[in-house]
Amino acid sequence: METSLLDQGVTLMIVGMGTVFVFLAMLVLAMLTMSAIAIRFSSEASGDGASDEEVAAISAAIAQHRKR
Amino acid sequence: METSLLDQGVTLMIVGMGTVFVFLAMLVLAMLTMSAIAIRFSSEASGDGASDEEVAAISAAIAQHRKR
Amino acid sequence: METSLLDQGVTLMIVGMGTVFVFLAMLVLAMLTMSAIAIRFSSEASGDGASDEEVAAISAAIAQHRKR
Amino acid sequence: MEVLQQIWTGSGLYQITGDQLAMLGVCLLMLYLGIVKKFEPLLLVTIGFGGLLSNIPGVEIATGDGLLHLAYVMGIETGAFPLIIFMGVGALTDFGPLLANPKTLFLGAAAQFGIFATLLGALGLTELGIMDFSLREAAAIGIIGGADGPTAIYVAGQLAPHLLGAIAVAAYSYMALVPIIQPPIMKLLTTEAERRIEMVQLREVTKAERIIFPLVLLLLVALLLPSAAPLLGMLCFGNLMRECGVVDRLSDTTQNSLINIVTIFLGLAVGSKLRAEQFLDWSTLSILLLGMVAFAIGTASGLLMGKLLNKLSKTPINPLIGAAGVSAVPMAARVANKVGLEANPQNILLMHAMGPNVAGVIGSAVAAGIMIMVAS
Amino acid sequence: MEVLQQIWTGSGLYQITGDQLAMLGVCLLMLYLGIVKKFEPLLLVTIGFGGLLSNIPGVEIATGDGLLHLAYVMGIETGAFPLIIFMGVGALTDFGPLLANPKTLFLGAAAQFGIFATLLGALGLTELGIMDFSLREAAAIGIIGGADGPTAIYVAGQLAPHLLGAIAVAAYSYMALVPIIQPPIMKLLTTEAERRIEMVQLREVTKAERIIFPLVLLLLVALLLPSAAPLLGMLCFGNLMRECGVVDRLSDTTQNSLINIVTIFLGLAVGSKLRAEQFLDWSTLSILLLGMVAFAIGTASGLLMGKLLNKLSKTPINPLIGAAGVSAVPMAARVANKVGLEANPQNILLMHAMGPNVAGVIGSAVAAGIMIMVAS
Amino acid sequence: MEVLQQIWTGSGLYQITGDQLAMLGVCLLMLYLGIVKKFEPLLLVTIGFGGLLSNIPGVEIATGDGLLHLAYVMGIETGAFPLIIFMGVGALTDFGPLLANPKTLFLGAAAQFGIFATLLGALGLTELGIMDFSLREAAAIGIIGGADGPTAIYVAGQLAPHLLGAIAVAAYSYMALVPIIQPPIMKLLTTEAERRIEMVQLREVTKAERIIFPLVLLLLVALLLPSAAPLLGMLCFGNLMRECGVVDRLSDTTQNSLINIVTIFLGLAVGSKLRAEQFLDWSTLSILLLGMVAFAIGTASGLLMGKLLNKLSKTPINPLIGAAGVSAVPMAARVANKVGLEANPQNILLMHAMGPNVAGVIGSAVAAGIMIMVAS
Ligand code: NA
Ligand code: NA
Ligand code: NA
Repeated sequence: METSLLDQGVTLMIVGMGTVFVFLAMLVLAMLTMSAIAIRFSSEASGDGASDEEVAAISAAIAQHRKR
Repeated sequence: METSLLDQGVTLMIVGMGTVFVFLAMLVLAMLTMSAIAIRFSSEASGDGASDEEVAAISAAIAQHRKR
Repeated sequence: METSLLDQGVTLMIVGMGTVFVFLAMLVLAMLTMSAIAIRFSSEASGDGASDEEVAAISAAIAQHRKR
Repeated sequence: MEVLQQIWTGSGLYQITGDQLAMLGVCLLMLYLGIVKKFEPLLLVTIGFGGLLSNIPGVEIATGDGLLHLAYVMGIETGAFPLIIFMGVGALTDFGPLLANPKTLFLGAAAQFGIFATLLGALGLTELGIMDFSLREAAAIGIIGGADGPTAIYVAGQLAPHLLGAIAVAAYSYMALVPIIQPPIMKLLTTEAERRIEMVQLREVTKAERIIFPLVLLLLVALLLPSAAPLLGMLCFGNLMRECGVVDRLSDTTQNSLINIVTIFLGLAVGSKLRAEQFLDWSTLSILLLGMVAFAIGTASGLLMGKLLNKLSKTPINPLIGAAGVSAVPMAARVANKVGLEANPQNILLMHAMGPNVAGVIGSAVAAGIMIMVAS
Repeated sequence: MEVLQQIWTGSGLYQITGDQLAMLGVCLLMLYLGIVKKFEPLLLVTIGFGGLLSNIPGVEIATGDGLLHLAYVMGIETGAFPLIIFMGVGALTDFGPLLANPKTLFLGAAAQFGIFATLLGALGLTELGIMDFSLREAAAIGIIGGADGPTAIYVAGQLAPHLLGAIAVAAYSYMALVPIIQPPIMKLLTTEAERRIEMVQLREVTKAERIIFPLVLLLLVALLLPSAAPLLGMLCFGNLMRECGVVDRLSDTTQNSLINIVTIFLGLAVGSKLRAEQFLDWSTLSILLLGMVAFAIGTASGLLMGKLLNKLSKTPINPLIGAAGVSAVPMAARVANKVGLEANPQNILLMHAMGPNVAGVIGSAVAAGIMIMVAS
Repeated sequence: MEVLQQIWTGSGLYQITGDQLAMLGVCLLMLYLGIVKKFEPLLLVTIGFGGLLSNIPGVEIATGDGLLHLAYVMGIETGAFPLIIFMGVGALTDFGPLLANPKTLFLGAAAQFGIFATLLGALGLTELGIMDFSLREAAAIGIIGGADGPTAIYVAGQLAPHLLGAIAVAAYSYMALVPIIQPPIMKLLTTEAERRIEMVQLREVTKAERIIFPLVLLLLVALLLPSAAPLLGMLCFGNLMRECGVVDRLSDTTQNSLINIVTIFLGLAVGSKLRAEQFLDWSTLSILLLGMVAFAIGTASGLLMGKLLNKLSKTPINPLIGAAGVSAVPMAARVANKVGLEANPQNILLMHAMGPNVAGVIGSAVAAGIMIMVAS
């Protein structure tokens, strides 16, 4: 049986919105993981036992440095 | 009868210079009309009953502003 | 008789290095000649009987001027 | 005199049609909106002028070997211009607010509902016998709801080149009209209390995160949805040049000379599709109507997702920033900020709205990838 | 050794012809004029160097797949380069002096007589059996009298591509020689009293007039002479970007990077037409002679129209500014100013001469439109 | 659901091959070297990212009508991109140190021995049956020893386009590794006393010499080796624009916008040759090995010529500057300076090393000309 054009459209809508959400959800996951690693790595690189304040200070310093 | 190349040239010269003059003459007319409207419009926009001096002052101010 | 690929390579190496050296040697000659003429010309242009010191001073001045 | 005859029959006065006159009027209106009203001037001025040139009768400029047609063939048919613009957008975009608050990506996802709803609308008009759009055409029309110019031009160039003029004009016009279209919908769907919500300050984002982000995004595209790779790949490339800090001269040129040069020729090339015989058509009218619907639905679904996220999230989220998920960077974010300020003069939402705003760019590129894969 | 043989037969010393040596000399002369004498350096340096490259024997650079030939095919044959340059000229041109004193347009009209007189001269040489020019070729030669580089290259590329090298060289050479060619004619045709005439200060021009002017010009072209629409359309587009004030980043790029990049490749591409086998020809010599005549007649007719206008006008008009009607922007206006200062040290004609100067650009583009319509 | 099936079979996860994954790793490594280690970032970042895009499965971007493939066809196959880069290099290069001390040209000549030794090495591997390189391929591989990116890309594009990816990656990688490859060889082949040698200050060079030099070089090329004319001609053109002082606006654009735009697309286009099916091959591995050998031999022969020249010359010559004769501008000159400083903290060799450094660019372009003439 031929599917009507409208049926194709409905399918595309459901699949499309689904894909958009799945893709962006995985991007959220990837970003959270990546940020966690990046921040951990930055803090380790900046010496042993960097406290949270130090991390924040470094982040701020980097951000400051970026404002060229 | 075939027209000679030179005759074609003479025709092209007359028609060509004619067109150039007609075109630029119409451009002169169009510019004068356009300027009159633009200046009138500027002066009206700047308040009721703008005098000639006001128009001149506004023109000068706009020109001044243009020199960024 | 077919020349082997390696023989072709050896020939290309000898001819190639030869050409590179001949070309750059001629460029050295051309540059020395050109510089001699250019400096002579500059010194003549700057007045009759320019001494070596004057040439040097002019060269320096030109170089200075180039540092815009 | 034959020559005079030739000049007369060659003149515009002799050849011009009513349709062409109408199109000259439409293009002058676009220039007026761009120059006087400052609506998306970079595009409305170039497209409008390209449209003027294309509707001059009897001259080969938007057809054959004419400059505008060459720009169209070389830049739009190949997809090169929108992709280069996307590279420039990447070089101009700061993904920092998104990195600081990744869950705003969901706002950018929700707002893409406008795209698919419009696709469905276009197919519905066909089902009703009012219009006659194919799936490809409907998909190209839907992408107007993405509120992103280069994405719309890229998709239309791939799926429905004969509708490109109308789609591009609709996309840029509604992007320009965002400050007029969005506020009523925002006030309708949110309560005064919601609009007053203040959000916590965004954390600082490290340089490493900024550099790695475009690579993570590209790899995700490569693994999940390769058909979105051209658009998102160029966006990521531009952004990597911006953030990596070692190719600043390339990044500067991309953000300035290169994007400007391509914008000029992209605008003229799009304008070459505004020729009266192509543009003055019922389909154009329905595209303009559907585009408006797309924007409204996208705004609404972004807002509703904002309300949901506010309920689910530990930190408060002002639903207004959901409206910025349609993209229309940076106008939609500014509108969200302005409506927020009206409700609460201490409420600076601008940076918070930039997250969903750039998420909307990614979201509509993903939607474009699906459209291109399924419809072609 | 075969390889040495191959290098020797491949060398320039083995292959070079006397004609190629002569052309290397001509091109070095062009570089000398550009660099040392500062005659139109932007074009003489690029064209001259392109000519050097094109006359190196046995290398494919100005032919086949060579870079210069590609630039010629893609940029000149299509007309793209001169049109983009015209857009840049529009973005660089201030039409204020013309808007303040529109009747100077008649000076720009009169000076185009040089174009048509030269066309007639070329046909006369043919009639006399000295040369053998077709109407198309004669028209392309005549346009040298327009004293406008991109217009000459555009018309020659359309009507007589095989003469493009000679026509471009003639056009730029005489534009460079304006300070030498014009003053004697100016002094011959005007009295000391006329040269002393001081003109009233130009009125200020509003921003609205500046923005609307390119649109008015474009619409007039569309209605009267569509064949001039590519050239004048791009000029108007560039000028609209300049004046509208909302696309400054596009205008800046057009005035700098874009026009510079295109100038480099335009120059090299024109230089690729200076190959000995094409350039060293009697037709080149007669083109150089006719081009000189064209300049002289254009200057003279501009001056005579200046005298007439001075008689007819209520406000005094110094006939010297008529000589600026040949275009050669801004050199001709500077020459008018200089000759005026010699007669009257208080007489600053520069801004007054800019009006006819830019009018000459419009005038020769109109003449080009007629040529292209009638001769093709 | 069919559509879900279509999305799944279209996804990267379904389609990707192990080879593609490996290439994604290689490209990420190039990005790492470019961004974190700052090795030739302008090229490693653009080539690396182009390589990433090219190895995304199932998307037409480095093939067919894709943007990267178009850039390859239009920019590399025609030779346009490397020639334009060479023009930019000319506009960026100061030949002053070379003009002040022309005999350093011999250092630039000697260092080209690496090119021909590597060619011989590639043919030797073929003779031994290990590899199967033709003369054209061997010549293209040899040019890696020229240590000059655009020259390598130009020659590879002409003689062995299928090896271009590997050759370009090898050339830029080793240019980046110059600070690691060269110092041990420098210390091995020179004595401490030689490295301590101080050189007399360079004389000032007049403006006239600077202007005439590119013309002298071009004429010599025209007469002796026309096949090197495209490369050296564009180098000379760029340098003439730089030095002549009358076209500064063209020179500025060439040094900035133009070279940056072309670098971006050159990098992406070269990256399009890093597709797994082309790149992952034994020939790539042997090219990387041979390239390393080429660099080492070029460095050594430059140093030995430096020692010879020091013996023959009236003024002392520090042999270290011979190593800069491989090109790799300006890195090799900096390395010579650094190694010199280690031996004698008062010894500033940088300007002296710039002479052989730019001589190396000329030398490898001459070698390229011979290769192209003989091998094609
Ligand atoms: Na969007
Ligand atoms: Na003119
Ligand atoms: Na080299």
